[in-house]
Amino acid sequence: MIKRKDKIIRPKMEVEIAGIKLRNPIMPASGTFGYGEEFAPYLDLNSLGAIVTKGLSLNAKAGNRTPRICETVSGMLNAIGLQNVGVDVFIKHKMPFLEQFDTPVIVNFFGNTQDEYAEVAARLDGVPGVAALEMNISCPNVKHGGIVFGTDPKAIHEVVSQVRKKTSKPLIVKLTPNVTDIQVTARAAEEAGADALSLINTLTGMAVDVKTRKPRLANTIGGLSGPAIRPVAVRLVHQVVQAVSVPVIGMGGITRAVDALEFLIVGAKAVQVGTANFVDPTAMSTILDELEEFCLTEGIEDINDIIGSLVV
Amino acid sequence: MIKRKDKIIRPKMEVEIAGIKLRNPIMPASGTFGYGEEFAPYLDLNSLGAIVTKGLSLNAKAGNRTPRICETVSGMLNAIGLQNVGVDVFIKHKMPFLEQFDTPVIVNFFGNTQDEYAEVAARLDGVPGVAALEMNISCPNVKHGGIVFGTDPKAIHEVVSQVRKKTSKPLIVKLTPNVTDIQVTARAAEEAGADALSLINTLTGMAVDVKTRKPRLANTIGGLSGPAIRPVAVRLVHQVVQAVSVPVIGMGGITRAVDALEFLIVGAKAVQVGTANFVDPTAMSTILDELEEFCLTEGIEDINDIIGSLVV
Amino acid sequence: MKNLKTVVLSNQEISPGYYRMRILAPDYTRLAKAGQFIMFRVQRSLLPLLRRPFGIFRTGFMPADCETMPPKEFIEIIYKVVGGGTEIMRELHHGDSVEILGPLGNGFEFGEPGEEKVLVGGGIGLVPLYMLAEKLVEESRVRLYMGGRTRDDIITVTEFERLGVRTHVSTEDGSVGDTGLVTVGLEKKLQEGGKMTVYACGPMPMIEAVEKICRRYGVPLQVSLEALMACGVGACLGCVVKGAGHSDSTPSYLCTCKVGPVFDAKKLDWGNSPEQSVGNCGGCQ
Amino acid sequence: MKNLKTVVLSNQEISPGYYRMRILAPDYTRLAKAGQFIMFRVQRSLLPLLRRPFGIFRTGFMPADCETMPPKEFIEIIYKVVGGGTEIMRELHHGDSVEILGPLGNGFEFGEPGEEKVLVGGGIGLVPLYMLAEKLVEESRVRLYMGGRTRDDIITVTEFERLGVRTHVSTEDGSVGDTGLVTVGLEKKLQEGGKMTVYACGPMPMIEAVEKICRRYGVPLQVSLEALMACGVGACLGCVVKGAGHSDSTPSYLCTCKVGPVFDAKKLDWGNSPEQSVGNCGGCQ
Ligand SMILES: Cc1cc2nc3c(=O)[nH]c(=O)nc-3n(C[C@H](O)[C@H](O)[C@H](O)COP(=O)(O)OP(=O)(O)OC[C@H]3O[C@@H](n4cnc5c(N)ncnc54)[C@H](O)[C@@H]3O)c2cc1C
Ligand SMILES: Cc1cc2nc3c(=O)[nH]c(=O)nc-3n(C[C@H](O)[C@H](O)[C@H](O)COP(=O)(O)OP(=O)(O)OC[C@H]3O[C@@H](n4cnc5c(N)ncnc54)[C@H](O)[C@@H]3O)c2cc1C
Ligand SMILES: Cc1cc2nc3c(=O)[nH]c(=O)nc-3n(C[C@H](O)[C@H](O)[C@H](O)COP(=O)(O)O)c2cc1C
Ligand SMILES: Cc1cc2nc3c(=O)[nH]c(=O)nc-3n(C[C@H](O)[C@H](O)[C@H](O)COP(=O)(O)O)c2cc1C
Ligand code: FES
Ligand code: FES
Repeated sequence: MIKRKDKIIRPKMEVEIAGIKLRNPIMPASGTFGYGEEFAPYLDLNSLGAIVTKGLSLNAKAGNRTPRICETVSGMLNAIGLQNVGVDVFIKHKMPFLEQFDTPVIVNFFGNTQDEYAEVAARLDGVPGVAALEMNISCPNVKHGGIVFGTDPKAIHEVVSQVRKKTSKPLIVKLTPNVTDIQVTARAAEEAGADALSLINTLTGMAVDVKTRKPRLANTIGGLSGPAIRPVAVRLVHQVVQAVSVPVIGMGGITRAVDALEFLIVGAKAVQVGTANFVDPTAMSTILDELEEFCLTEGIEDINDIIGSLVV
Repeated sequence: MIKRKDKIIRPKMEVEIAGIKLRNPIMPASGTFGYGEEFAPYLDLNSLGAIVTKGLSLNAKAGNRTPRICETVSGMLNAIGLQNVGVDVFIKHKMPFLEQFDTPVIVNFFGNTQDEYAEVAARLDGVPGVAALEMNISCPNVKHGGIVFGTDPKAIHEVVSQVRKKTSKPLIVKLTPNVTDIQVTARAAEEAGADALSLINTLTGMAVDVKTRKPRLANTIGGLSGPAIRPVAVRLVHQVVQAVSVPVIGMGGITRAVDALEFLIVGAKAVQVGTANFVDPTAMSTILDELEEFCLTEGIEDINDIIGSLVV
Repeated sequence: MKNLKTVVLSNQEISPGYYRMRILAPDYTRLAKAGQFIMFRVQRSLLPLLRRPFGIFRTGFMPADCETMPPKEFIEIIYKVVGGGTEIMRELHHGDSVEILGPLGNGFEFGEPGEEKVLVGGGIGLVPLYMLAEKLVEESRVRLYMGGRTRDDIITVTEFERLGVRTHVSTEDGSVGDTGLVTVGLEKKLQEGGKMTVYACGPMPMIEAVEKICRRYGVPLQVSLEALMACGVGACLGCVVKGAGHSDSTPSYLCTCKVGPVFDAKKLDWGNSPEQSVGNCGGCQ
Repeated sequence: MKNLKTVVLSNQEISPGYYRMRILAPDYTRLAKAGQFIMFRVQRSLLPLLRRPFGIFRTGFMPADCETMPPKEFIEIIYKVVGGGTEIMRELHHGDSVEILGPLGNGFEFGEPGEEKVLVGGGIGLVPLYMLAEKLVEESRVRLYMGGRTRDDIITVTEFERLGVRTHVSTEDGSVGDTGLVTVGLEKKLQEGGKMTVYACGPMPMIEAVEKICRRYGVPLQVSLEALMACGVGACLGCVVKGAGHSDSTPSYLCTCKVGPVFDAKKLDWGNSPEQSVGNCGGCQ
């Protein structure tokens, strides 16, 4: 127990994932934090556990037609279509900004084919300042023969193995929630060499404008994120933690420290904050304050004591 | 166009599902409307399209330990554990009440084994006043060798075929959303003889009390329902409508007529209202009023003109 | 039993964290029985989604705004701010729209006339006992043992006294009344003997202690329980408690909203510790 | 650019369905440029989840409540009630807490001093033009063509007149000003010739019509666009519009929140009908 009467001992917040030391378990979710610079006016990037950048492809990608977003009950749908500047422009023009900070940079990426995945990973491999790669196999917009990459354990095993060969950086594989049994896909990624897993990506969803009778997204179908999906995300993280031995990064609908704690308690080593950054660009700094406050009140000296502490 | 200056012509609301004529497309979702009698003080049961009763098993079932429910952001989790009076008590003590009304009664049921499914269906087959059976193959609480019945196309085909043999009543198969490809499970049910499909049952979810570090449900995992899940439900109904030729009943997070309309527009022939009945026992009557109002304002003479009218 | 779209008449903090809300409620003086509750819709929003259950503290009439009109019927609830829903409720003002479903559930049995009646309330658990006391004082001597953590948790006791109820207050920190648990006074009373019925509402540990004492002295007990509720009308089956004789092989679950919230203690299973997380009734927060 | 936790100073209906809200906003008189916007957090709830974007109508100072204090800086927004968020906003009162992120986006270019400036506003699209007019009248003659469906949609025109702006009003139903579309007057003006710059904000069909006319007469045009926005800071990429030269093979998407909301018309793609559903700016509801 921390003696509150004596001088206040600040709880230890450091966590380690696949060999990367994070000063705390809070980081943004890919695609909700741009390339970091968009949030610099609002947030001290040196206060975060890590920075996770928008998903990169081999070449620049224009993304989908609009409308691309739509609000839903306590959530939002998006079908951005993975618009990004491409891996080379990122390395040349976006990394220098990020290297100013003393915070690990996790670079999210994807490909339309296995070779493209491997090529992007290869190009990022040598880049100094890139702490880890997060491989998005789960975006509902990336189709492969009509099926999402990350729903098929065989496809996962192949593409992750191929990427694994191309990079010596820690490799985080980001899983899709839109599967019957996430333990199967999680194990496929682990066996193929993932150093860590992150989840969840968005749930596939759709909304209709009842006046025009058109889908609210030009793409008809999109990804649901935000507080609405949190119970599904917590359940999936719980299941994955039980199925694998690599560390797990949890996310889905986190807006407050209590939300982050649900994921840590079921066993996530760190969490990502997504949609909440849109609602409030200072969200992560509030979450960090609340998390410290929670540890102080509950007498928790080290955040690692919370991780996986679920009582069943 | 309806001439509003002349006398107001009330829009036609009748729909037909698997040979059953419904006076309108609004009915409760199983497990949220008890055996009907609980809502009689609040709602005219003769105003509904149909009445759908709590899931029945062969023998009475006590259900799970408590806590069984927990509120989430714009939704709720439940792990009731299918507590019910059993098929025989239902027939003897609950049907007489329901037969007073001029509204088709759809009886939801399940089994722990294939034989049990078949036996419950058989017992309901001869019962006058039962308009159709809704077969719940999707409850996350019903495990079969550790796996949910309704996630495996083969298991679906077998159990639906077996039930099909035991009943001459229209058979509605209720699908689980917790699958990688709902078109596959939908087709399995159709091929095995389902006259209609209904979806979605609840999404599997979980919540944690961060102070006690215990799951909020005694059962750890439960089913997420309510407005939060609607985008996922609309997407799944959209996909199923495209995959099968039998009629589809849509549900998931409906609280207002505009919500119901999303499902009808993507092609559901009728909809079920679940969690909203808890929030407001008069919810369905408000939805019916709003639906008529919508048709009048939009100049829709027949609700069937809305069904499947999605513009893509 | 109906869903009433109505308005708040007043909403005031009566003790730190405790609020008393008066709601316009036609027919409730006639319909509401002691021990019943309402499901309160905080606002026409989907967040919070579910209604919140609150015991009916009392019903009454107040003068209409204009003399030629009949007096207005109201109910009062008293609530403790414990979470999201009650946080929003505290902000409600005179004239704000709300919806209440009720009166719901089964109320108290009044026992034999003449015998002494002993009420035991813990914190906010006092709420359903007031209408009971109003009724019981007509034919019986009534005594109230009221407990709380601190003086802040001791609410509306003077109103019980005005009914002629003999009150005994105790707090855990001794800030008012006796120091200690409410059950100490109760046990002394029961030791004295005599025919009586006990009525208890409060945090689960208090109710369990009361039950043990009453069983020991063979005194009939009615308890008012809390449970997590989604519907309040017996449809969701979320609010069950274990009935007497419950076991894993012959389970018996009773709906708190329908069979309860008031139960004859003999009808419940006291063997195992209670499963249902019973909200935050009283000082147990 | 910062997230400001602040309070509402006033919030009044200025025409049926249109509200003007004054918000305490330190530094905004210095920071805010004509054409910029804020992201408004309706309430600290998760429903509605996303902030709502609103143009800054004007900034200013008002006397503090007490004489020894410096005057208070404020911004004003004018909004039309169109859905869930604005429905909640209309209920806000003096003193209520709100959060605003801003000032965001790029504002108007002021063009060459001396040449005539022609503003075209449709309904609520008038909002960002007021601060522009304040600036332009310093060095140029300014004319405003203001259109709406009915007289209810013609807002704050007298305030433009007080700045010395020559105003021309038209409504579709003729309830005030000329009958017909706002573009009729604009086209006449452009026919007269002379060096000028046009600035337009309003429903997309109006903006497209204005663009066609300006292109025909070779007059430079700046437009302020609306788009569905999640973040307002260039992170979500939800708010894009097609840039000039956009094609399926060489797509060009520009963020309305970062590159815009004000665009030089030449930088945009006018070939296809605009894809983005542009909310409910003005009479297009
Ligand atoms: C029959 C009955 C009568 C009640 N009478 C009163 C009363 O007179 N005065 C009073 O202050 N409280 C009463 N309660 C408890 C009251 O319902 C809860 O305190 C209230 O719902 C909390 O809402 P919240 O949104 O503020 O808290 P939440 O943020 O939802 O939760 C805070 C805590 O309250 C509990 N809680 C939440 N929802 C419920 C629910 N539906 N039922 C029970 N507990 C819940 C949770 O377990 C949690 O620990 C009664 C409960 C029942 C079942
Ligand atoms: C840069 C910019 C400046 C704006 N300035 C003003 C202004 O000064 N005054 C004014 O009244 N309105 C302005 N708008 C439009 C305003 O943001 C929307 O009317 C408002 O967000 C609607 O919120 P709601 O919750 O009431 O409606 P909702 O229920 O969310 O939706 C109603 C309609 O509003 C549109 N809408 C919803 N969210 C947004 C959004 N984030 N951005 C754009 N449209 C949306 C939807 O397409 C829908 O048709 C501006 C929009 C932008 C992008
Ligand atoms: C607008 C938007 C864009 C996103 N882009 C990406 C992306 O490029 N790569 C990726 O792996 N995930 C992407 N995601 C998914 C998020 O990283 C995250 O997994 C998801 O939103 C759930 O978290 P949340 O509920 O906190 O938002 C995106 C999400 C949103 C809302
Ligand atoms: C408390 C509760 C009990 C339920 N019981 C059943 C059931 O017995 N059988 C069944 O098929 N579905 C059951 N369901 C699922 C609902 O019928 C419905 O599919 C689901 O709640 C989604 O709809 P909603 O979001 O409108 O609630 C239950 C749902 C809830 C919330
Ligand atoms: S609260 Fe729903 S059954 Fe009691
Ligand atoms: S609103 Fe998010 S990028 Fe413009």
